[in-house]
Amino acid sequence: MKQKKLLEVYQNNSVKISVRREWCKSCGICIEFCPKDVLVPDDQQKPIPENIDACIKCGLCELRCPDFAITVEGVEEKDE
Amino acid sequence: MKERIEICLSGSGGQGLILAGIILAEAAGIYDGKEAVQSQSYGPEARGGASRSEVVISNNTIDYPKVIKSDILLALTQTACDKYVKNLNKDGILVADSTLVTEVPNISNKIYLFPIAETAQKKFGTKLVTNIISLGIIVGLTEVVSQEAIKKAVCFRVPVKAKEVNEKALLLGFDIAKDLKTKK
Amino acid sequence: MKTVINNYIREGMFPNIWCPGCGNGIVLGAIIRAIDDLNWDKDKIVAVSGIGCSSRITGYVDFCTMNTTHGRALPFATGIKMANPDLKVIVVMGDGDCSAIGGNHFIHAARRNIDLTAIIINNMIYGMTGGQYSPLTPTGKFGSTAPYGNIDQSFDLCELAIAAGASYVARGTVYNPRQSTSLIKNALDKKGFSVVEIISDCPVSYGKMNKMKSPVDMLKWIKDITVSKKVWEGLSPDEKKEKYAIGEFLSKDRPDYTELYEEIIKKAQERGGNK
Amino acid sequence: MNNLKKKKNIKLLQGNEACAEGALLAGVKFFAGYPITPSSEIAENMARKLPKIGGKFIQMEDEIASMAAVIGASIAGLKSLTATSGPGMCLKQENLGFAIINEIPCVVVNAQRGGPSTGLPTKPSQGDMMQARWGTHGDHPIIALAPSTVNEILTLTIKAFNFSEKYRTPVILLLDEVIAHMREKVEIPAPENIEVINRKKPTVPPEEYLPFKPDEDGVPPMANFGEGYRYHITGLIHNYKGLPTSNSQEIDAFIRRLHNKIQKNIKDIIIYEKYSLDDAKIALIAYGSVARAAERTVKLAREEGLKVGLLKLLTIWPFPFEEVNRLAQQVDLIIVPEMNLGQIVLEAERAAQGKCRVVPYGRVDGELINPIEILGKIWEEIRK
Repeated sequence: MKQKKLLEVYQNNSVKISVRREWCKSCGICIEFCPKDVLVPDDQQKPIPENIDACIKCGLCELRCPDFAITVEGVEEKDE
Repeated sequence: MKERIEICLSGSGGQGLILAGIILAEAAGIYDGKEAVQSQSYGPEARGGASRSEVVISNNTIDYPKVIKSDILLALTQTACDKYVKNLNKDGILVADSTLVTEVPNISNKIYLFPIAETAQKKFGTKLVTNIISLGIIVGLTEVVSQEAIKKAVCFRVPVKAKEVNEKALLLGFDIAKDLKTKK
Repeated sequence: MKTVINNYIREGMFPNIWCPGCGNGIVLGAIIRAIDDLNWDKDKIVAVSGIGCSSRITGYVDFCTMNTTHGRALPFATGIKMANPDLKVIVVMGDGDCSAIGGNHFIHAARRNIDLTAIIINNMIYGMTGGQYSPLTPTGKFGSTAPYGNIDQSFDLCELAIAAGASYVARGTVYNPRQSTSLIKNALDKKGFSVVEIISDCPVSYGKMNKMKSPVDMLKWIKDITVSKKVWEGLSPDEKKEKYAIGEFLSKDRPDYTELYEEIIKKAQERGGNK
Repeated sequence: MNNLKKKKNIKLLQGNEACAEGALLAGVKFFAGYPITPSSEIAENMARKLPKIGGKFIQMEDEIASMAAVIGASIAGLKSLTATSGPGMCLKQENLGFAIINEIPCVVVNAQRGGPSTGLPTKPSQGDMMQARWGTHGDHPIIALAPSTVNEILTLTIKAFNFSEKYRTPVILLLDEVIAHMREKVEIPAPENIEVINRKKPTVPPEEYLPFKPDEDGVPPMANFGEGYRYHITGLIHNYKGLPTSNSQEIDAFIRRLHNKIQKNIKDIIIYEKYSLDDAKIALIAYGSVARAAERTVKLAREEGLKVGLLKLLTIWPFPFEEVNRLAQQVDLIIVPEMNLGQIVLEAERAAQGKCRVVPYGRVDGELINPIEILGKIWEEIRK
């Protein structure tokens, strides 16, 4: 398996999701509460946006991350 | 006059003895230009408990600030008189309220008795000036501070509204002292 | 990866010391986003905390920050605010910190209505010391010092703040970060004593002892026990016992203490003299 | 004799009033307190006078909060004062420690009354001398001053502020009920004749500022909150940046520096007065109101042909170890009268290093020790 970087960036045409792996503590909150099941855990229980195309850019993963370890760029403000 | 004079003003809380002490110390220290220290001993209650105000007046720096042996003792209650008369100097004087102190101690000192509180009530309609009349008597008898100085000190310390009555009370004290002296 | 957060934190201090999934970090994020929304000058912001996990927040933000003694953050903050009313003073406390050892300071800060914003991270437990029950631990729940269940009745901190005289009172949760951010923003913007209680999770102490081992379990539980103010009002007394209302409970205008003291200064100076 | 005109700067001041006056002269701008006998007059004076000069007074909900508010106000840039008595002093201890570890200038007055506990609210004591030194936990230095006249209360209050600002440390001013409540003639010095020291500010730009990095004198420059220097303050042991550290080297250096910044400057900090000590064979060591009794005892003893002198301590902590040691080499006997059953005498004994006999004379009945009884103690010791 490929060694992951401290900062992993995943991108498609409309969204860029960054995971700061050195700060992530694998709590699982972002994965569990993603409304579109975009994120899945890797072998260290850190998030990988496997279904990035499903991302609606709600930003909840970023807002709920206790460690400032995940960001979603290009997010529009929307109510929960 | 002695280099150091120790005065003990005693009675109960609420009789204005602490204020009297302050005025006396101010007269000596501020207006007569001597050294003066005023201190007090009081209980936790604001009114009614035993109260003692001490003033030490000296021409020189005052080391020990409290009364060791009083030269002048004012007693406005029997309890205070009984308690503090033991500490009166052999050649010291006792000024006591004759209606409040009924059992006059059997001592060889000069004793001056006068119904101070009663007179205050009769002449001014209030016992509040008992302390100032007492000061007048003490100063009239002993010249421990100048009459001019005590007048100024009284006027400085009492509230503006009460200035006149207190001044009168002080002068009355001077007169009482004159009478008491001639009677002796 | 550069977000608004990075403009306000001391990056060298990260990753933070909190356990995985701890709500403190979520609240920290909400506070920072609220401040950023208000566009405040960082040099004029002071953050004060007491003792406990939550109090570590002050170490992570790039303001003038102060991690004080247990329960005493509010009086320290009171001194700062009195000395320099131009400073924006934010006080972050934990539930034990604020409502037990600091309970007296809390009601008096509210009574004075001094212009401070108190943010209470309520994880219903003393986390740092190992899970002892706090005045905000619900009755019947377990703690390391409540091994047979907690018999204490817990405070409703928001009602307490309202009764004591605060100007702004609200409750949010870490499950609802967007709402919490906006409540904190309103509180910061309010003159007078403002209080925001954020219900948070402590999976390691509270969760473990109360059958919610993971942060995810805890956040689900928080979602279950909280209802909007409106829904809450329609609940029966028995139903209310199991739930927490969230939202804004009070927002009123009343002169703050530092303004009133300016009046004192005016009065004193008009009177003149040195007596 | 005077022309009976009242000089404006000569006043009959109560000890507590003089403390307030001294604080104002030193530049106090903030007071937080909680009512307690026999110190309340300091708060009352501050409540009246601070707003007149644009300063702030606040009556807090308790003593703990008062100490906290004072520290907060000092960090925000105001010279700050609190005043209390024994029970309140107990409550202030934890936050006093916070001020020490964060090197926050402030002045704490303890008008001592009888204890322990509620003790004797209206009566004097000197029972908190060791509390001043060791009351708050941990290994820390402290400066504590003890005036014995109303005039000294004024001057030492100014000193207390100056020391606190100069050395970035809380300073304790130890009064006792006698001098706190006593009224005495005081000549209030003109402001231009008073030395007022203000805390050292950083000279570097904010990005280079290390809030706890000391200058050569051991004292770090202090930026007030709100002045553009953003930094962290914590009760945890911290590094130069002010951030918590668990590095044992940093910890050791930090605690030693706290001690050293005081120890290095004891020549400046230690103040005492000598009375008739030149030829003395017996020395009294006294402080506070008791020093005045001792001063009189010296005169009485001299009249009786006894070579007695007095070392009056104005600085209690740090203790004038060297001065007492020198004195012990000169005299045969040191008597330490104090209104407790032996606190400063222990320190005197330690300083004497066995070079002369050191004996206590204590009184704990709520009355000031008088000169006659000290004289009696001298004779008792001579006849032994």
